[in-house]
Amino acid sequence: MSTRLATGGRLTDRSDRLEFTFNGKRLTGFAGDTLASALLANDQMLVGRSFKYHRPRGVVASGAEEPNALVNLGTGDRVEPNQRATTTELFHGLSATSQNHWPSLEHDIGALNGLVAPVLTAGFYYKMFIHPRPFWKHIYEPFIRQSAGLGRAPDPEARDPDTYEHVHAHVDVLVLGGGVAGLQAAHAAGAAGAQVLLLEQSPHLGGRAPVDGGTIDGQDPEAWVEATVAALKAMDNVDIRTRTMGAGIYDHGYVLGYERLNDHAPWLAGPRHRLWRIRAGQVVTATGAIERPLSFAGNDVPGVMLASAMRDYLVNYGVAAGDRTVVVTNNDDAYRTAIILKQAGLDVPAILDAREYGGGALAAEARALGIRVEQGRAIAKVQGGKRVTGVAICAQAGAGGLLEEIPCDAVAMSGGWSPVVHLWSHCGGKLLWDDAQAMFRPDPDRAPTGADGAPMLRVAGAANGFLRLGDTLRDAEAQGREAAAALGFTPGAGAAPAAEATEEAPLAPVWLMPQGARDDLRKKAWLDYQNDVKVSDVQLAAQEGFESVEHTKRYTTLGMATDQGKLSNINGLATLSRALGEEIPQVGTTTFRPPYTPISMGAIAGEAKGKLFQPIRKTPLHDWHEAHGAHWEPVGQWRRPYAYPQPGESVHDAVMREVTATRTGLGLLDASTLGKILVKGPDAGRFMDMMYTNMMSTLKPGRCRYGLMCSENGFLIDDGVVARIDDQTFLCHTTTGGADRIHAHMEEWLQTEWWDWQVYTANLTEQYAQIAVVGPKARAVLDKLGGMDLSAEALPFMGWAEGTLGGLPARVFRISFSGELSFEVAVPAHRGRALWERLHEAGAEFGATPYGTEALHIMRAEKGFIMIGDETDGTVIPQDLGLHWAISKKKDDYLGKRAQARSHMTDPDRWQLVGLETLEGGVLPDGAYAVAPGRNANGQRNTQGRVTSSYHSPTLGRGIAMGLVHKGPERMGEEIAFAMEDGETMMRARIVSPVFFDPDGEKQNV
Amino acid sequence: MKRYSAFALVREALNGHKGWERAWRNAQPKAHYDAIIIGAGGHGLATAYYLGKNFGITNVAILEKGWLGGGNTGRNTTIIRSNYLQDPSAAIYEKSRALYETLSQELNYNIMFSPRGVMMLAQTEHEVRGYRRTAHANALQGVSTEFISPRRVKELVPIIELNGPRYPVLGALWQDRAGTARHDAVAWGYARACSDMGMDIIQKCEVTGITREGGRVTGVQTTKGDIACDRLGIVVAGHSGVLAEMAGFRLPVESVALQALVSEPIKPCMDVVVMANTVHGYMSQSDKGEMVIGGGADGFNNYTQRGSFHHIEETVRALVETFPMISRLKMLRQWGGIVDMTGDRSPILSKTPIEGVFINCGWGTGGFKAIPGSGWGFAELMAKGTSPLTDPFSLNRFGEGRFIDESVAAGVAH
Amino acid sequence: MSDALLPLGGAAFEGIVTIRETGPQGMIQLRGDLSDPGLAAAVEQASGAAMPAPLGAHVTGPRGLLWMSPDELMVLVPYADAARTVAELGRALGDRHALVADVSDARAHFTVEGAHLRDVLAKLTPADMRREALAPGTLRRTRLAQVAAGLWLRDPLTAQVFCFRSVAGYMFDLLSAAASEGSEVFHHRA
Amino acid sequence: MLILKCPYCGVMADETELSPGGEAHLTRHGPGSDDTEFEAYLFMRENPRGVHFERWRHAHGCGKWFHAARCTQTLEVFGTYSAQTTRPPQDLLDTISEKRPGWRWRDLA
Repeated sequence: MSTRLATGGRLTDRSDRLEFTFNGKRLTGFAGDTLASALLANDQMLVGRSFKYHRPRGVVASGAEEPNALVNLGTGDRVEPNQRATTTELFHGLSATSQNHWPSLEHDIGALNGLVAPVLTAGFYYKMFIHPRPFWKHIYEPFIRQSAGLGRAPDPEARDPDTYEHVHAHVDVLVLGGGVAGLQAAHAAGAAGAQVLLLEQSPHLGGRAPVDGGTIDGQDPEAWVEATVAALKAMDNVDIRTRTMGAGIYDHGYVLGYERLNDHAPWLAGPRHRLWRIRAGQVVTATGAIERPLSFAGNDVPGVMLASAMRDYLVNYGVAAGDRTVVVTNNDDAYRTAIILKQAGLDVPAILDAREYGGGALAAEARALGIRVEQGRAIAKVQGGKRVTGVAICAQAGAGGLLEEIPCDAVAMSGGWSPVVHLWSHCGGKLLWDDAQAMFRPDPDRAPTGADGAPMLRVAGAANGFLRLGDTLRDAEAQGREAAAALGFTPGAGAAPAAEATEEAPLAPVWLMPQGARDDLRKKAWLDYQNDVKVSDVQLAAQEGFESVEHTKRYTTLGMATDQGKLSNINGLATLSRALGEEIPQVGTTTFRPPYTPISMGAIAGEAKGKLFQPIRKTPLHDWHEAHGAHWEPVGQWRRPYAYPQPGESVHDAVMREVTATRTGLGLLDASTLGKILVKGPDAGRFMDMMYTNMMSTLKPGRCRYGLMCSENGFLIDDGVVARIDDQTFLCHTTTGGADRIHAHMEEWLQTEWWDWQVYTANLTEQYAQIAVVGPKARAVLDKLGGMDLSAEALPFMGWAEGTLGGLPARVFRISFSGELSFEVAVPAHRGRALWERLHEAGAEFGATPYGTEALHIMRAEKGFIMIGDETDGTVIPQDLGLHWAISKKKDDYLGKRAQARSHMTDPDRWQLVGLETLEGGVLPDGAYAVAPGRNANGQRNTQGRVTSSYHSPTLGRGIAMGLVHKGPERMGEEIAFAMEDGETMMRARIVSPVFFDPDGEKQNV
Repeated sequence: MKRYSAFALVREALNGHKGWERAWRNAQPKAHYDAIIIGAGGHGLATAYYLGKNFGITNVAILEKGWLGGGNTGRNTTIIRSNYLQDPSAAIYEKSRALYETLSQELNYNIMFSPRGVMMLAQTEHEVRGYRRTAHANALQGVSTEFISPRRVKELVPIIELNGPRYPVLGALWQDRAGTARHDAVAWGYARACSDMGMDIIQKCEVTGITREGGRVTGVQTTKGDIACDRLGIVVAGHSGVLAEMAGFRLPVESVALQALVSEPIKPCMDVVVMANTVHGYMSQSDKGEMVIGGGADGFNNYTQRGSFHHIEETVRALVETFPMISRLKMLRQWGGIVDMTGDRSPILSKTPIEGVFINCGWGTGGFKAIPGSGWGFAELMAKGTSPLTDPFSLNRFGEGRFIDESVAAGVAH
Repeated sequence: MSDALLPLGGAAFEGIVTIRETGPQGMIQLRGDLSDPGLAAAVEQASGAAMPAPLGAHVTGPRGLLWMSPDELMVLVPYADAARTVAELGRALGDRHALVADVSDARAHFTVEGAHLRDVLAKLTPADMRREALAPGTLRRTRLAQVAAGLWLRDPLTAQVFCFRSVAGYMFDLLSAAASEGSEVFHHRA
Repeated sequence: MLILKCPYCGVMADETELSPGGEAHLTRHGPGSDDTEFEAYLFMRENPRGVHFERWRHAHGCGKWFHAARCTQTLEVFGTYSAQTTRPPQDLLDTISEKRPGWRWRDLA
């Protein structure tokens, strides 16, 4: 059984006992434990179930590579699925549950899948569930979906109470990984004067060295780490962050860091996670290496563990995975585990070394301790179900013939080491195959390059294929210096510390154990523990022609689990290459994608949730609208009042009331969102003539003109009233959505096409509050405020004037989008609220009524005025809308003119704007299409027009609509049929003039 | 070809699965083919399949630079829907959706078409109007779709937040016969069927040149030698511009990176596909339990298959706001693909200035859902020189100003 | 009747730094040929500050000059003097090709004060917030989260931030969130 | 995540402070141009896998448009330059020739 030993545990504090629960069971651990070490200390070998066969799963690793020990962490709003127990720091009150089983972890019905495993081979689902067709949706898929997934989904109404944030950092040298290599590289770069940021994913610096032994500069590695960290912290130009993982490397030196601030102490104030967005001049990844499992039958039984992990649990946490541990290996490193176990007083019945030639000095040391060492031996099969009970031994050379059975309760395996090359690969770094060490390592000649085309990334230490302590430190020093040098810093005289580690005999690649394992053994030899991919599955994929490693991965789901194949990729690749009879480098490797380990969605979203999700733009009158019950409509990032329903009044009724009040008395509209762009310069007139389809250069100062803007592709993009301020100055009003877009559009043409023209523009939209004073009483109320002569003579229709209105500096435009007598008054933004309130006071006797966007839309529709976004949709040209009067014939050029000459644009068959009135007075559905006889070549009903705007007009007491109809203007009076959403029911409407109300404009010319 | 079935599986299980044949032959190029398709992605393989099935043209080679299905077919978010606004789009996407319904049986390969329904949220008045217009158009195009209420949205998607502080859900355009499929399986299924018809799928074979005589194509040069052909179909998505240059003509396309991501797998919590275009994000849950999320496209030309991270950020932000419960889920993997964008964001299926050369490209972000319909129409175009499905998507529309613009309706994203 | 001179009425937040809405600030947008000595003289006269080099911010109290782009300056004057200064500038520039506009009401202003200000701003902007990249006297136009903003340092412990008036509320909430208790980063040095 | 130097204000701008503007050095064809010219101007694009010339705007910054020469395969940036030119500066072209011998882009090489 796995237990906590009486002593030991360099990371745990035995004076600080922590309580936690697993599947409701109350357990205890120590401060410094991970959830995994604490579970093992409580003999919780079984921690989860695999994805496909629901096989019992135990802890196999001690770090980020763990594929098995995944738990649901937390409760209620804080439920987090698929959390790795091996990287979860224990805290008081932690609550975890295991995943993917029913009814319980010990007794899981899903395990029945194991019985039919022979059928459920790689890609079985592509070959069945085909007939009968309806079954996939109604029976097969629902069944498969039920068995899908690992972690529990949070409650649908769960609302994450924690906060998240981002931070940007710019550094010279970024070091990823805080093991001895990372520390040495950081020291080298720091000493050279570079600004250095070092990120370490775990809470501890020093990595494996303190566990693996040897000496650095004559001292114990742990002592050296302490001293080096102290030296780094003393450097003003070095910043070290623990619990922060290098998550991904992107182009141009952009690196994502994932900092977990209080996962280990949820009671702390402040954000839970912080996403670092780092721009680094040079990046050094010192991410170490990951030990590989060996592929033998039953290598997935709880109790079978990576040799290095078993060492970690013993040294770091004082936890033994078992009392009797058999060690199986193809290299010397695993002997360290055997030696440490033995020294801790635990039983090591045997070390099975697959190498005929056996091990080196470490093997001798093991023998000296009285451990039985067998060479050229392998595990034929592990005995036991939910935990190891023993191993059957065979010769590595054979097919698995039984030699002996050894009872044991744990197996420590080592298949050699794979450098962590993920980050190197994220941004295009290529790998080379190192035959001697049987590993992929970064190819320095094909490094990821930065903005300048030079390498931006280098790798140090074990991650670079240097597994021996001394080599690691020498490489790290060199990489750190080169990184600094690449940025123009001059490395000092410092040198790598001397390190001593026991000499090791070479490793022998072992991709299957035993070498010629029988069919029944290969079917039990796991490659991917979480997704249940076995040696036999990869061999089947090869047999069926899935020869690309990407094909095999996708066909078998190898390496697609939450660990992304950290343990299985190389073994799987080797298995595939042997099945194909090709060398590993020829078969290639898969590309690694960010992130290195999963990062929370919350962290990616950062601060942008709730009210900070997106900015809301507010006019100076926003608070007034809010206080007066505005029903809001988002328009771009603005909020505009749609209407102001009164208590007990429906939104629709409010809109009707607002229209009537405006047409009969006085309406007030907040028009502040309309764009106001100043265009000034000697060439302003010429420029305006290019921007607008109209002739603007002839506009007289003091006058206004309605103008249209088209894209170079001919389509109508914006409209509005232009006021000529003086000879050289125009003020362009744009639509609410248009202000920034149109200003950018103007600047683009000035900067990139007509840069020799003397024109400046300025976007003054937010400088002013603008209020539309509309209705028969508009002039009366403004006269009451006093200060300006706004009589028809002094300020005729389409004129503007500047002055003081009720003591406020104002610019008054006499323009109308409603057909009523109407003035738009602009005052400095901070005076807007004052003007608005004075208008309401003075207008009370005229029934002053604030109106919203919907009343605005209805009134403009009653007058047949088009609305950008309603009558236009990006495919409509002014000519479609009967706006020829606004398109200058005299000008030989304007943006869009050439485009409008193309065959399809001049086609007489284009749909054109008309008014539509239903025969019974009802309201046509917005967006409805008018049907035409017959069907097209694809069997679709032919159409001859569509509704672009449709409203009930309170003024006329019936439905009115505008639409685009085939040759519409030539078909006045004709009736056409519009299809309802069912495509069958029809609503007939008559084609009429789009101007439904006051066709002669008498109301606005008073 | 050995047929796939549950029975076959059991039979094979009993003899250790020794009997399974290769899904497709490992072919070497012949000297001449009636038709060559460049690009063994979904569109290319489907084109070859329907050339054989509908027009009896089976002396066909499909050339693939890398491994088949390794481009955008294997990198997308597998959404299948057909409720497009414009007639030509609705026609080809609905043809495609209909073919998907029976594709597993047709190919005897389970491509796992799952008509779970696709929902496009309307979160502004503008979107409501846009989707209502689409619903009206679809009714006349024979595309079944409907505009549904917020209540119905919540019934279908319990994890959604209807009253987000920024954009409340005002309704949605809902197509219940839309859904998803297993992307790799689509390529593998067509490949297996093509190979079975005697067509040659030649992987790791890069086209390096296109030979012409008097304005007519005569063959291609490849890393596996020269191959002659009468007709040539270029179906290479993001790399269309490069191939077009070899053939000697230009295209109105630009290649950009498009990204996607998946979460770690969790137990089923969302059975439909939801697209939220106002906030730029869409999400579904795969049969494996991963939340599959589509990100945005870069605004600059890019062939790296790596996009810019801020698109991932924008998308995740939008989805955490729309589905707050995903906040504590984790992003497992992100990746990018190269898509080619045209001037009107609609595809090009067309003859080219070079006689005998046909181009199928410009699917932008919407290619996967179109695979069967695109293959069907493009095969007809290559065989007969015209097809009602593809004719509106010809190259000359840009010169004439006859665009097929889907961004017209609110549903911009594919 | 209310006359809201400041969009947020002078809101303030105390966290790991202090956020305070400031102003009103007279702001005059000037576009023209910055290399023209006559123009330089005019703006120096109007602002009492020397013509800044690119990315320069020459500000003392309410007066100063911000270099906004190769052909644009922001002239800072006391709010009450803005209208008069616009007129004076207009006269001084004579018939030069230039654009002068009073934009004093178009923006909102905030100070971010405290030792953590670089870290707090770095949470929101991709711009380099290191001492050597943003010293007092330098203006950086960038974005803070999702909106455009300009920022410069009055002194090592005081940053001045401005953005458009309509997003004043968003900016204040944003800065406050970035300054929330327990969110110290300890990366940038003051 | 690109980072480009704005040639106008000198700032090293993050991609999120910039807005992309598509292919550079297009010649505007207005009224009088023939259909092919006009179509090419509006729609035909180089879209090379390699050296490319493109437009950017320092949107969250000084607001100026500028040009960049960039490799679409490695994202290497050869240089940025003024928007007020119809042709990249010669020294930039020389730099590119050094780094990418035999490159071509429209009539440039």
